[in-house]
Amino acid sequence: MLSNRLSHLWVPLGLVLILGIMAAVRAPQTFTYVGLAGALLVAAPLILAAVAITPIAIAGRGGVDLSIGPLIGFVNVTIVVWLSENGITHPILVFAYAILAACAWQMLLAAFIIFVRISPIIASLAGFMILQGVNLVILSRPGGVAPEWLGNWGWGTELLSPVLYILLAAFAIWFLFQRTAMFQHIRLMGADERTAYTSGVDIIKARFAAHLMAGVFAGLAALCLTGLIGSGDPTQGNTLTLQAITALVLGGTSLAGGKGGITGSVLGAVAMYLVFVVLSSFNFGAISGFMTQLLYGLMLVFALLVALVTTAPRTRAA
Amino acid sequence: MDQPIDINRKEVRMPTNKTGLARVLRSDAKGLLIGAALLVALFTVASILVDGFASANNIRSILLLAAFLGLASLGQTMVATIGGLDLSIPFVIGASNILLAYLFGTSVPAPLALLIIAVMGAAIGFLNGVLSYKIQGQALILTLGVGFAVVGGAQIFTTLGSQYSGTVFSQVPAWFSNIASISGTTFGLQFPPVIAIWMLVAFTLIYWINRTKSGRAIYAIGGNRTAAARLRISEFRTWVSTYTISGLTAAITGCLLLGFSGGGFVGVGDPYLFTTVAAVVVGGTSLLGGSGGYGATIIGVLVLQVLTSFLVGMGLNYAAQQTVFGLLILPMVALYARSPHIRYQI
Amino acid sequence: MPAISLQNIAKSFGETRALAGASLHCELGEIHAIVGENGSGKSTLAKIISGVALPDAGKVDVLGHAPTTPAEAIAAGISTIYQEIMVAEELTVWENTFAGTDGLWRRKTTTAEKKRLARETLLRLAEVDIDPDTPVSALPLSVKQWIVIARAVLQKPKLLIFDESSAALDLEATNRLHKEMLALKEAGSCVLLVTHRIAELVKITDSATVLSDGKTVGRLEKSEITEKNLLRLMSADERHSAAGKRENSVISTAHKPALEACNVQLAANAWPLDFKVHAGEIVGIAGLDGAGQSEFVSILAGITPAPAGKVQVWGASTVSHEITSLADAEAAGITYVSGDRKKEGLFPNLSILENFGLALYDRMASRFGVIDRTQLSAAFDDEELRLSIKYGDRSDKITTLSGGNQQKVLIARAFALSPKVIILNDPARGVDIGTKQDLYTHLRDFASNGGAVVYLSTEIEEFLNFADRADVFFEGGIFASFDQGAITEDNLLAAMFGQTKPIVFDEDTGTEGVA
Amino acid sequence: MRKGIATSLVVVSAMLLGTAANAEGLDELPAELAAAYEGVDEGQPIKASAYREWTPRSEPPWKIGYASSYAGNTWRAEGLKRLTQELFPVYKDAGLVEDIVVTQSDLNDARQIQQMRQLVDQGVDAIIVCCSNPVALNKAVEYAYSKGVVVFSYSGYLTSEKALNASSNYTLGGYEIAKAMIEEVGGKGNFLLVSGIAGAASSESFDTGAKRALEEFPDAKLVGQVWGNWTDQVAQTEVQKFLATNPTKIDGIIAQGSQETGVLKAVLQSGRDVMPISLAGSAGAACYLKNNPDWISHAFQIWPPGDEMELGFNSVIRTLQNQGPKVQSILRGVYRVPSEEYVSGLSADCSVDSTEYIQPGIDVWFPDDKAAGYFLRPSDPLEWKAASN
Repeated sequence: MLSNRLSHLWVPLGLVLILGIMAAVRAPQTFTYVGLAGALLVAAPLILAAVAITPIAIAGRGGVDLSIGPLIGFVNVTIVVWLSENGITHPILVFAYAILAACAWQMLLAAFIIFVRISPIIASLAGFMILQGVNLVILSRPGGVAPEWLGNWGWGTELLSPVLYILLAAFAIWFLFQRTAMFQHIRLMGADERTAYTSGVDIIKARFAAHLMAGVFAGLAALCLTGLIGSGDPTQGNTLTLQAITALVLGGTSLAGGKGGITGSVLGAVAMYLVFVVLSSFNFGAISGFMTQLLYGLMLVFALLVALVTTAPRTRAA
Repeated sequence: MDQPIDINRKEVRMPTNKTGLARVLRSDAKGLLIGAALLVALFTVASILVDGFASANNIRSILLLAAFLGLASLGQTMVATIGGLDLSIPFVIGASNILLAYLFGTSVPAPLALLIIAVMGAAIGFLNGVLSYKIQGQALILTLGVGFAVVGGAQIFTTLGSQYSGTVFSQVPAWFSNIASISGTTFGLQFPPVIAIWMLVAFTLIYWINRTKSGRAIYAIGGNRTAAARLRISEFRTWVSTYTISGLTAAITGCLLLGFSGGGFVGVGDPYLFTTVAAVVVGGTSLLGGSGGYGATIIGVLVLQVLTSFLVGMGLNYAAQQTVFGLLILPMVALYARSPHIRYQI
Repeated sequence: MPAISLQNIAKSFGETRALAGASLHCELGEIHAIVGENGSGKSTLAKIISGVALPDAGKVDVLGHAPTTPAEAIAAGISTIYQEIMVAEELTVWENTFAGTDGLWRRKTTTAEKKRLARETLLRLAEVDIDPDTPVSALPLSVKQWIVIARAVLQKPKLLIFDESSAALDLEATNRLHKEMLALKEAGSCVLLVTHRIAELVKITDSATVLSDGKTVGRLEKSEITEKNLLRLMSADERHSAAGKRENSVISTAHKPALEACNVQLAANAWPLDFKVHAGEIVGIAGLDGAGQSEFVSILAGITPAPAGKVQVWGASTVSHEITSLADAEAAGITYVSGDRKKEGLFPNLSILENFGLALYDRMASRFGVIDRTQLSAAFDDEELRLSIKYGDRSDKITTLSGGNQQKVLIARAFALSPKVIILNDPARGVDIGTKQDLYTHLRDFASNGGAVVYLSTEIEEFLNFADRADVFFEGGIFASFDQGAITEDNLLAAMFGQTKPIVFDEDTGTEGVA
Repeated sequence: MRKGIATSLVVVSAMLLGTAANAEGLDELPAELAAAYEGVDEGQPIKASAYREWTPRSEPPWKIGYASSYAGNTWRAEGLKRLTQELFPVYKDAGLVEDIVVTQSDLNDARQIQQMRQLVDQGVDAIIVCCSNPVALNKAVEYAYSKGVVVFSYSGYLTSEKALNASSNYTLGGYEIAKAMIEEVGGKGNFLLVSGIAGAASSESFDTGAKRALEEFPDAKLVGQVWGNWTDQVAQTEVQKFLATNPTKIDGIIAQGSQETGVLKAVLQSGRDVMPISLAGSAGAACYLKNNPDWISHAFQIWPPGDEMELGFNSVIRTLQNQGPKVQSILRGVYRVPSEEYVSGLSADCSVDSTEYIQPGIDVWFPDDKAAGYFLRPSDPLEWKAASN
């Protein structure tokens, strides 16, 4: 029965394996020490963004956080404009700021969803638009300089880098979180909110907790993004929204709630990274950007349909 | 219920203790009313604060841009009414925009080219509908995936034939440009035909939605799928046909935008990704399905367009506009799309 | 100390007044029942005790608390088994069994312990051995019901509320459930039983509160709990006599049946069913939840095709038409009305008129599909007169109506189709007496004018003096068929539990349980 | 908000210019070339290049990567076309270039970084990047440098010490174009600025220059700024929106290149009298000028996409040949043309919808004798022999 709980991982795992093999053939450098270090560096923001929206998706109500990208962008530009430019560059302060800022936003979003009772997708759509604008107001164009220690993450030549430690820390946090009763509450709430409510789960706290976790990971994602680009960029975060959702869906986490975990999201994000590696290894010339779009779209549709086929019998049983 | 009901009374009416206004505020027309009030207020304020805001030229320009957004939001409204979302709209707009420009550059006669694009749009919408039918909760992602694939495919197609990628240039027929450009004239009158086309489409659609069986089926499906099935209203057919309409109107919008700009550009659809959703929501169609309508969306479109114009006039840039849009969505949704407290769902 | 003390509770949901002056009192160490017919407010009362609903007025004291959320109630020692089976289908048996038992962050018991306990408890209660890692969606309804019961029982509650929760259980299981209740009572807890199944509670309860139309109309102590007393208080006898104008019934059995099922099987290996209803006949259908009657009615109405066998109608000649789809059913003049209005009847987003009219659009639309509103309005006027629907304006949303009036609109919709056969699936669910009486009258009129009625009900009292025949389902087949004279509560109940003679609850197991 | 940018600019430039005040590299340039560096964007690095003594990691034929950020508009397509269809065959025949690998990142920095690193790992010898945020790619540039790969920025600059840049001096271009426009309409009036992509280095450089010119004319007022993304359709829509909502008279439009046709169409559609619009290479607007010779007296060459690509490519090859670029940024001045000369190459039946570019040609834009001045050991790249090293 363990296989049942992990069945949603077959699709992303298969994708990662196939793409991994293709990457190994087409771009073998990917799997060298430096190649992996670079891969880790580049993929980390997306991986963490995908991880961040996972607890919110598990918490149900079709909860997909569209604001995640601009949120990461917000933390990125504020680190550069508010902290770095004012000489606040101590790692502890920057880390604390990134995580607290992201958590604060998520709390605000959760409060809207819980108390105003509007659907998460609309709340986060409004959030997307608001933050997208706010980011451009804070920093109208890419620029600024990240704290030096953070900018140095961008070298990406050492596997044992802060980015790796952040990812490991994220996994550790998730692992510990998964062992708490709260995680169980969130799962229950996502699978059937009424059951959770009537069996005494504090669904308000559970939803806040899911968003809080999202905030922690979003903060870490923003740090990794800032490390990667070494500067502030008001628009780079925005693209992460759709990518993170894609990774989430590829990872088999259902937007219907109650199911899934970060393993799937991580695999989904890795699969997406590998797609770009494989595609970049071909010389499509002028159409390479379009090939990416095409395949990216087909992959999404395919993953959804495969998930549909593999879970269909269970749905019928219900 | 305290008094036993006199079953012999032929007609038992509840006392009408509610005023007309209170009744309207409880009904679906609430969103329409609030939206219209907002529109009037915005327009008044903008006319006072921005010189020339109420000029014929500006109003014409607002209506022109509203016509594009209005047509792009048509499908989104339909789809939202049955509880779905179509994020492929901006991509279909972009793809049809460059493909039409491409076809204009070939020997294909212009009307046939338009027909080809319209059929293609409808086919993409149909595909969206069929593929997402079984995974309605994921329609958002699925349509996004289809959209990416479509726009990627269209760009590859147009690139292979030429050196230019993403932008396609060709001579747009003058009559076609006239339809959608600001200097266009309709039967000699100083406004572009696309505004009239939009109004005509809107009128037809609203009539169709309100007065025909297939139009009402959309609301039946949006309100209660099982109950609709009992009345032999096919969920599959309704779901797929609304997505088909959405694809079709997106393609038409893409074509008209070509008339507007005179050159194919795949990015023309980009601003419509979330703006169509915003227009639908601000108008008062709940994304949960079953309520609202295109009339509401028209109000929503006009509110957004007047607001954009106003913000531009006030010197606010795109970024600030987005923020204002976002801030506008929240109270509008809070007004009419709140879900009941969980204790009432048990 | 009193376990529950409620005084003058009032509660409205929008236009519907569910409770108006309900009071209830019961002690620890007793089994108390809330009795009342459907729509009398007993479930709402249970929800107020369990913290789901908040009263508009009145005084609540449950174990010294006035819970405002289920969580508060549970913390105070109140466990509730809701009418609807509250499980998360995607999650496993153990996760569902232990839903909400842990602290906010800290687990009170290890997962291994939970799995062991879940398995053990379900083995004891349901007498089935289930892998605790099985997802609930894969289990039959009765096991899901036991999981919910196990969840409540494992909390060791001081007050346990059962809201109509034995419906999915068979007789043996019901007896086991009673044993469980008695054990709780012995342990000094209070058990609150919400039910309309009179025979079931006569034996087991110590006292009962009777509700009618949202008001407490009486309280019975153990010795007073008899069927007669209960029915008197629930004003049931008047109701049934009001409906029982059977003398003008004309059943033309000489002709072909209006609707016929031959060798229909509900599942691959189920008993083949034969069923007939004639013009002028009202056939009642009963059975415990899950006995197959709902599925059978769905097949009759053409909603789901029969897995085997066939459903047919006879035309003017001797040619039969098979019913395999809703389209067939409609062509043959068969309409269907569900009591589960929310799920399969109402369009909450649409107006009263439109809820009525949606079924008629096919007939009232021009070639281009444009609806003839004048014709529709006229049809509504007709049915409105017939059913005395109470409303503000026909363009108001249907949700502004009370449950009873909503149901009337749906019934009007069925009548407006001028059917030959009406199939009703528990249509009186949650409607007031007045509406029920109207409904019986109209159905009787309909039958008198040559219509045929198939009437599924979860309240067997509804058939008394009303149905011409009652077919009782048990385990996927028609177990017994009673003619008008033989339709008694005892007979039907016995058949529902698969017994051929009237049954007594807890005949053997109950006493053992106490010992 | 403006203040925020200003502060960030000061910080960036202070850091970057710390040692660049009297650039060693610049002093080595012939005076004629050094003039092109006048008023250069403060952010643009003009120190001595890191490639003065440098040999690539492999012998010719080389593999060149082109990490483009986007492909969806005409000038990028024009640049790509020059690279792959015109330059590549010539250099391939010369035995200098083996392959050109193109990637695109859809304006996603992370993807562009990944693609650059992958190009390095796949063994290219040089990478040309297009038009990004000036800071984001720096670490990837240094990664490339550490592997013996040179990164050249085409159209815009990167601030990394290890990056080379080759383009026009856009700040100077912006200044001259704006100045000429203001003078064209009499030194005063209301002006609209049509920029490129917010945040892209070249776009910001241009605006800096243009605003500097505006400051010199107290009666010239900047009434608005829109971003046309160097794409006619975008520029058209944005200008249309602006004109529709700003009834004030606009006396002139200062536009960055590759979008003036869109700007012109917007003005035509608005029904206003066509005011002078900066022209910088788009054949569509030039055609309008041909048909309306009184419209504007001049045009500029600031941005010929193909020639600029060739300038970059030429410099890449020279660098790979260890000719030793003297400075980090190879900048050339912009170039004003009288309108008759500008439109002389257009046929009489030209179209305003044309998407062609009027380009001066590499012989004018980056002739060998000029190019030689930027290198320590110049020689004609096509004549160069590996053995000579």
